[in-house]
Amino acid sequence: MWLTRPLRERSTQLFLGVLFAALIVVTALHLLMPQDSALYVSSYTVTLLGKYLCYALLAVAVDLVWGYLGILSLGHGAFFALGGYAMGMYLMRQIGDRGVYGDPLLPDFMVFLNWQELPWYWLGFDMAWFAFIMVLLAPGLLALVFGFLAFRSRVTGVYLSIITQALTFALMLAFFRNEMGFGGNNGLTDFKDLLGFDLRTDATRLGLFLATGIALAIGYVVCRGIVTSKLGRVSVACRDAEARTRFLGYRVERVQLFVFVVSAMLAGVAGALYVPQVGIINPSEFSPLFSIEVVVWVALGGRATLYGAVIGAILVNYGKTVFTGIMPDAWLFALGGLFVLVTVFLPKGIAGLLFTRKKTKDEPTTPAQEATA
Amino acid sequence: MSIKKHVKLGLSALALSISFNSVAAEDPIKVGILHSLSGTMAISESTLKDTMLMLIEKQNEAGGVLGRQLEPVVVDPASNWPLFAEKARELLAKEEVDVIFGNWTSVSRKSVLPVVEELNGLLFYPVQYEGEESSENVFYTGAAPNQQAIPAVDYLMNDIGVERWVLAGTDYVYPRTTNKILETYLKDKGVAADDIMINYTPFGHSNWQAIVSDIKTFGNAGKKTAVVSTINGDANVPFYRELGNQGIDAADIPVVAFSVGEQELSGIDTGPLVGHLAAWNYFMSVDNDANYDFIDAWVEYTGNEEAVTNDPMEAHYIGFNMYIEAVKKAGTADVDAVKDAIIGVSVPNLTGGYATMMPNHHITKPVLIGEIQDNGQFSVVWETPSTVAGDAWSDFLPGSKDLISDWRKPLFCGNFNVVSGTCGGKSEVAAE
Amino acid sequence: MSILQELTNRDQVFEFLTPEVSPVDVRHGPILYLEDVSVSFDGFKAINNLNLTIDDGELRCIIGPNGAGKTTMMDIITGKTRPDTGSVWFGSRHNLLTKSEPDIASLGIGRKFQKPTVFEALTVFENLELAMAADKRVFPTLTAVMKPEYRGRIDEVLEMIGLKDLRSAPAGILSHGQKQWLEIGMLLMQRPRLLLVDEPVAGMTEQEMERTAELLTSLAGKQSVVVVEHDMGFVRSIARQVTVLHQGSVLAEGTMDQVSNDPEVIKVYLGEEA
Amino acid sequence: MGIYRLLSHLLLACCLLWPGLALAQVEDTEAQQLLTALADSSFSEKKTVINRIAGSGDDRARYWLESFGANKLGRIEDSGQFIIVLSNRGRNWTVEDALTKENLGEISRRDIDTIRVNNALRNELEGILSVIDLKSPNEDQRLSAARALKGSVSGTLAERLPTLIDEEQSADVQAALTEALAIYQVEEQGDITAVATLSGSLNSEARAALQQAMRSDDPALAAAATKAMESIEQKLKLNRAAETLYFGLSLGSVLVLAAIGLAITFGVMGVINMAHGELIMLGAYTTWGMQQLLPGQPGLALMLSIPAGFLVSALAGIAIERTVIQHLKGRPLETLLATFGVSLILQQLVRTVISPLNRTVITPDWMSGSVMINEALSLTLNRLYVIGFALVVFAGLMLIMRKTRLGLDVRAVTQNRAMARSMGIKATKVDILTFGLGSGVAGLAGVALSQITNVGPNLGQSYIIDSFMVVVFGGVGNLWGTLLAGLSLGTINQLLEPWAGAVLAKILVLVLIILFIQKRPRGLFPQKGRAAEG
Repeated sequence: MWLTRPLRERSTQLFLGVLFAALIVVTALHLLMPQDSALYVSSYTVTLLGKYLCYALLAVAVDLVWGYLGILSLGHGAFFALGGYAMGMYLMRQIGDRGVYGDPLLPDFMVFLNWQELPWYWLGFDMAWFAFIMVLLAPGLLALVFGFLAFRSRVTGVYLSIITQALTFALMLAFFRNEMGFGGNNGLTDFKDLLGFDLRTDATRLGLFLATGIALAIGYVVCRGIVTSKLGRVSVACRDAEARTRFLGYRVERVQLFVFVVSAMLAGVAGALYVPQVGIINPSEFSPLFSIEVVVWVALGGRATLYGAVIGAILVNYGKTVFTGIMPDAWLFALGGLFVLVTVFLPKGIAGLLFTRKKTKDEPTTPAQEATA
Repeated sequence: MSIKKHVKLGLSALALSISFNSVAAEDPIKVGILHSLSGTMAISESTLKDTMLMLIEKQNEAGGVLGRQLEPVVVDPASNWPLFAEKARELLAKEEVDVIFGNWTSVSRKSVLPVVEELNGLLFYPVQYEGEESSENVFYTGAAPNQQAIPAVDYLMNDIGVERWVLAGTDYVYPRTTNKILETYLKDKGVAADDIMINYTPFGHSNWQAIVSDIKTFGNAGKKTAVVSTINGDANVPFYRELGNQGIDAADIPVVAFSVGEQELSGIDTGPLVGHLAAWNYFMSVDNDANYDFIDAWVEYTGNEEAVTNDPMEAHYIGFNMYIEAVKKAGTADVDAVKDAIIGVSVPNLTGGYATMMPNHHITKPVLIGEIQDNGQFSVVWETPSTVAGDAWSDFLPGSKDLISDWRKPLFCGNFNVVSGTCGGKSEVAAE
Repeated sequence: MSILQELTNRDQVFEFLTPEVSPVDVRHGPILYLEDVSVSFDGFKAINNLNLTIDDGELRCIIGPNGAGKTTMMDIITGKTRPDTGSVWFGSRHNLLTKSEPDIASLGIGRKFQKPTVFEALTVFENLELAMAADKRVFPTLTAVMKPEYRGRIDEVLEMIGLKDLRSAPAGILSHGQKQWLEIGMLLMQRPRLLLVDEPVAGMTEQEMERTAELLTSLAGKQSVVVVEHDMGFVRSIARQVTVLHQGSVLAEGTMDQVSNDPEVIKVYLGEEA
Repeated sequence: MGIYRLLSHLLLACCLLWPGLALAQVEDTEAQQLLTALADSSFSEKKTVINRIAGSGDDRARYWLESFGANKLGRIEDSGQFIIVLSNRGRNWTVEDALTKENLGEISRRDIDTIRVNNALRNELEGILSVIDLKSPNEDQRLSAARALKGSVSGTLAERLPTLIDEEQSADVQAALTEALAIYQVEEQGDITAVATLSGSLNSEARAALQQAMRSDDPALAAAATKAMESIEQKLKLNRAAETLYFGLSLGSVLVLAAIGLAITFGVMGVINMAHGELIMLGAYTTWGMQQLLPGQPGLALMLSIPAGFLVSALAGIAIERTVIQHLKGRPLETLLATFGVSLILQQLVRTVISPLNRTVITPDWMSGSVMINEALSLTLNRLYVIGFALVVFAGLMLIMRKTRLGLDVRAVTQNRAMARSMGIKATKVDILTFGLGSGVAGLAGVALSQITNVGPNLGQSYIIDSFMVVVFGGVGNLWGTLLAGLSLGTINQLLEPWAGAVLAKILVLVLIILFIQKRPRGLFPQKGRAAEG
């Protein structure tokens, strides 16, 4: 079975091993260590790590399409944010009449902009199962429609990148509008509880952190399963020689569509887990800048390796946390420099440095082929 | 000159209170500063960080408070809203600060709010905002709508005789709410619906041609027309440029802005704007010694002759002094003690009056209307006879007209519904 | 939304192989015929009512000076280019003009490009695996598993194209000639009824050429082969029927000798060759 | 209209007194009194004082009133000496004596009480000054004064206007005065004969007057007014349409300027230069810098910054090409990332080196304001210049591409890099020059934008996405495509805005582009040749 194949694979076993080890260690240190001990992991740190893991999952999703399909999506933030909003809407509905106005149905921002009744697209989000389905469906459908149009008319390479950017930009503008009924710039916030667990308790935080870890594990295995399957090789074929693949009888656009949709859904899940941990979702997650940044995490980690994406995401964001603390001005220089150096001098990323001999077959091929996009 | 007297009083009071303090050196009081130093908001917020650092420095020179020094803890939320929550948590949980001064945008405040409440911190929020909020842990030293928008409209209506209104704003919660309030208010005052034009634009909107020409047409209906602008930051420059070029000068259609202060003007060629209005609770040009001293101190601190002061800076000045007073009153920096002590504390503001912390955690402020001058300053043309108390819940919004906020025992509720006599929302959760 | 349909009809998924020989009806007549086909790229007529018939199992060489429209013809047959007028039939059942490249490929028309294109990031073995005749829809491909008999077939072909010991090397490192071979190998894996081979021996050594010749001739009979080639020597060595294209239409047709004696041909073509 | 009445009586008074006072030498004590009165009186009282000053016939009256209006008239707190503020920047102001005009040097702000003025008073002043101006020998001054009078004519002035009109030589001034009078008559006296004069007038005050008349209870008058209004509305419709078109074009021309540099670099080299926006920003900052170097001559500075901006951005662009892009030949997606990094760096550089705050770029007088086609339609000058500038730049580029050797090489490289190289064209050199050219043009765009929008670190970001949309929409590497795309997108946006609102309009345009790319993946004018091959 394609999903179990990766589990027999050394690299995947290694990755899962490290991941779960980390999860367990953090949990142990958080629960068992006394507050004042140096080894104690505060719930603040736990949430922080949880956030990193969300980013990591998003990065894996991006790597799946960029690394193996050659589609550089500058709009994955959109899928991430959609997943986030789906979760956010559920959390808003959970507040119920505990909002400041005590309105049983309407979220606060609707009350003071005196909306009369709940917009239709908010219906159903009071039910967890519905919300969680939407977490997958909303980004999935967007990816399906967008991808269907784009791939059918063979929009690829640079053009695709640019219109994915346009897509997320348009969505950002749209969600900024208060008429949209998603809270405009203030977004959705002040969440109370998730599935009955109070979001303010450390236990819930730990739970979310673990859930994210597991989600990352599953996401990784799914992606790995795809890329190690024959379909994965077909994707690489599409990436490197689209026309040839067609003449072999493969429907390139469908392969692209399938992988793109899967990736979008993973991004959605990442977003959904992100929101309850950071406690807010607002349109700035749609900003093209964010989406591009994600791509750089992948580039830094090493594209077409999946675990590289994870490494990149965690490294960059850790750097961000540290730098913005000690030298805020330097941060953008650092990030910008990273973009340049990685792309120019480190095309295979960190993973490329670590495991050069491994999985040569996944590496991007000669630039020439990508250029003809 | 009763104002002068007030100031003298206030200053002497301040001096007095500062002068005696026990010399026993304990560990310092940690003051968290939560302002973006990078990203889009850095423009506005970094100056507030410096203001705080200056105030703390001065306070320490004066011997700190209760014999304890103040220690600033600066973090950078980088104009990223989730990061605001994260950094707030860091300040409270890791750094264990006694108080936080910070935030500018509503969204950042909203994202910090749950954290501050959960970890029972203190937050002083220095920017004018949309109201509709009152938290046990937050002190709003900026203007609520009734301390800026409503008086400004009154001025236009009564002194300028405006009959036709354009409410133009950037599309986010502050303008939305303010305009909702103003709309209701104007209608209550008998303004016909078709004498009100409401327009929203995205952040950083730069192409104002069509909108300005609409305003022009709207203003040509034979009634005196004014624009009430809640347009945010960057969008203002092209907006005023377009006004100037399309020949709308303050004499025909005055624009009164709530988000354009000295700092914003420093980036605009003010020539064509002379005479347009802004409503604030403080202007750098206010002719008052306390203000001049503050300006001198600021210029000295920044080492920049051109450095300007603005309303949020005054808000921090007031907030900071209130905190100091409250700590003295409580005799400790313990959060709950300070929370109780600070209500009723009043300190001199920079416009020659006093600011008092009300039970709803908003403060009393004078409202000034200023006209833009060619030197990037405002000249005050009108001010409220007395200070106005901030109103957390607007009387002009259906959702909140019955709500009041009073953080004193026994009521101790941020949104008490006077009709149903219940305390809704948050505190109910707290009760659970 | 076709992907949704695939999501639904799971019953197809495990039925792995498509029939070895695609259902091409050749009971009455040729396997491929082009009729009055014309196509022009902004003004320039690349193909000018071209008529061409290939019989089942035939080995046909197509020669012609540059710009005669050889490659364009192949593009039309494989669905890459749509002609302005004319009709193209595969057998007497399939109207190729209504089909997409993948459809045409899965009908059993294999094509080798002028410039050898193989998947350089994949190993030789994987290249062949992808080419292998199979259910090539998304989900079957996702769940595909490598069975011994496929291994067998791939080895067969590896043998044939002499890349056995390079099976697990990335195709990127192959020499030009080897790539040509690999690509031909991929054609064989497809089990096509009709092979379109564009300049197979470009950049090959003498020996390689001979082996290619053998290979192609051996294929003829079981499958129909259309070879486009510049190298006259090579053409002579394999050709039974030769078609000369000139300015997008057939100039002459017949055995190599007939053609090479045709005054027209000599004028426009051999003239510059000799 | 009360204040006008009041004003009018005083005016009458002063006009009667005029000759006598003009002869009599006014004692400065009187001036002192007048100004003291002005300083100490409340806003409402100030009105009367102003008129007294105007009436005083003192030849300094105009000077005082003007500085008062400009908030420059002040008094030294302790000495009570009246002063005119010459420069009011910083904490110490340079002032001169209001009466003797002797320069008093710098005085601390603390010691100066400026005499407060407000819009109402400014209105008043305008009225008074324009009446004074009506007597000025300079025709233009009279004309502007007459125009200013529209809607602010007062009873007595109305009585004197007919004579003034007869005395007036210039037809324009006469016309303006007549209309001003008519407006007064309709507004105040409901004079039906005057309605005829106003019909067809596009002046807003005239419309206001008519609308008021339409509401009047005299049916005849109302009917006449309504009729007059209809004719006006017709004209207005046309003007509005023209205006919208103009807006569209000007927005379009901005887009073209921003995008055309990109069209070159993208088209020729297949390079996605995400730092393009920052190159625009550099151009804008160059303008600011120039104005800092040449204080007081914004116009000249602007002119000079056209070449300067081009150079700065071009050099920056070449630097980027040499240091980053050349290492990424043929990897467009990587260049996209790398150049994005560059853009971040450039932004932060500006923030740290110059300032995170926006910079003030002054619009020279000959570029501010607008040309009046008629009283309802006037084209804003700065945008008019930008449109012209955009077209000039476009024409220039066309020339370079069509007529110069560089252009030839560029087109060759665009079509087929390898072939071009084999024909002895130094592709690298062409790359450098092309990239320099493209970046330079971005710089020019920056210079233009500095006259329209913020000059700040985020300037570039706000244009980069739009620029890409334009290029992709127009078809990569095709200048005509870019021009057409830019203008049409601008126009579409402006057409949508009235009914969709600014935000929605932008969104709709983006969606439209996305869909369009589905239909025509290569844009309006697909490019032939290597660079376009998929």
